[in-house]
Amino acid sequence: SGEIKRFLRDDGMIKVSRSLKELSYKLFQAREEMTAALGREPTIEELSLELHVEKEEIVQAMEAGGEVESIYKPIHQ
Amino acid sequence: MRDTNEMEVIFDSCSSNERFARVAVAAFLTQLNPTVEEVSDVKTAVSEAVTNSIIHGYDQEIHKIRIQCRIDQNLFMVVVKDEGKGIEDIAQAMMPMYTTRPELDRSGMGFAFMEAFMDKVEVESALGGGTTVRMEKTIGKGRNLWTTQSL
Amino acid sequence: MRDTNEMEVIFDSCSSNERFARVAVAAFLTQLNPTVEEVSDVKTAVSEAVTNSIIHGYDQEIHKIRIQCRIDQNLFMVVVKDEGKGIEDIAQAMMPMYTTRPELDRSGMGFAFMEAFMDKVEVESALGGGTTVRMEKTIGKGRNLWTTQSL
Ligand SMILES: Nc1ncnc2c1ncn2[C@@H]1O[C@H](COP(=O)(O)OP(=O)(O)O)[C@@H](O)[C@H]1O
Ligand SMILES: Nc1ncnc2c1ncn2[C@@H]1O[C@H](COP(=O)(O)OP(=O)(O)O)[C@@H](O)[C@H]1O
Ligand SMILES: [Mg+2]
Ligand SMILES: [Mg+2]
Repeated sequence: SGEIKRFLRDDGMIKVSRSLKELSYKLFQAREEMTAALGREPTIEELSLELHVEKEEIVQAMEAGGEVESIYKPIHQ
Repeated sequence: MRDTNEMEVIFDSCSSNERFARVAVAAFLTQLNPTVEEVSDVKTAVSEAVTNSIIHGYDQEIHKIRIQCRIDQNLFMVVVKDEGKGIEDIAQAMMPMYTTRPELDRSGMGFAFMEAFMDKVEVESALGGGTTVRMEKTIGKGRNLWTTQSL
Repeated sequence: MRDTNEMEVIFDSCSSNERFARVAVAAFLTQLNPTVEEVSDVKTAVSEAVTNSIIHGYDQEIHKIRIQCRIDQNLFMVVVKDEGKGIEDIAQAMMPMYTTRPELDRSGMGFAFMEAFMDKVEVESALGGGTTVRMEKTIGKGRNLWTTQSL
């Protein structure tokens, strides 16, 4: 049980800044895919349904996205 | 960054603002570079306090709820305040499983959650005089420990 | 949901709160189901106004900035207020490229951005009497069109 506890503890150690950056990358991809599929910009609600994340959390992730975009851009180009 | 920082948010007591309030508090808390777990603890505690103001304090009428946050070094303080009907017996209200609204499917666990997820919870209230819930949590406790372990 | 909703947030004028202010406003705005682009437009405009209060209004001293948001149907209104030194000539200040702080690498494009990204921008200010920037944006313009298209 000591092992399990430590495992849970480690899991809890993920920084929120990192998890928001990960979400912002998913958001970036989902937005591109949905824009292509719909022929228009998706709304925040549509993105929230697609990613199973609250709308408010999506805007929080957008804020964390600045650096992510520059990190991932080269892969996309 | 400065060692202290303050914000205050005031909003209508409708349930659609609950998520907004949680995220506003979480966004402010981000400055302390918390873990996912710490943020979700604070969000849960704030959610419970805000729900109480909406449902019990204001009986679901629309009035104002005020949240004050203060950061002092790595201590996070949050106060949730309503000017609703107040609590007659605070000690009783804070007992796990105690609820005055079982018909609304309340579990009576709101204060118990706040106490579980925060380091300190203080309630100030008077019948007819509104309710103030003050909570504190130190962010990054034991982080040095973890660092030492992983070396 | 109700047709109207209001919130207000008051915070220290330090630049680390700029992000927080943007997220708080954006989180409130999500009730109108905006697109990512509409959210970024509003965030940019709010950012510019808040930066102005921090840099020009308060000369980077720490005082309070107040943001009020109101939703009425699909109209989003946001007011950014400081009690700083104020603007002598508002018309001149709002001209693109006009800045009183070129030494701080200011581009003089803040008001121009606000006007580009919002439907309406109004500035009220007096020397020594603080500055109030009122902005409006209708969210979901032309969205009926989309619905019709996808049918
Ligand atoms: N803000 C408040 N205003 C008035 N009464 C409150 C408030 N918060 C809590 N209470 C009272 O305390 C009781 C216990 O609260 P809580 O532990 O959150 O359980 P629950 O919300 O499920 O009833 C509530 O049933 C209510 O009677
Ligand atoms: N809140 C404010 N308080 C005082 N002066 C302001 C404020 N906002 C804008 N100003 C004045 O208006 C000018 C133009 O603002 P802006 O278009 O944002 O350009 P910039 O910030 O790059 O100077 C500023 O240089 C400043 O003189
Ligand atoms: Mg409760
Ligand atoms: Mg500017």
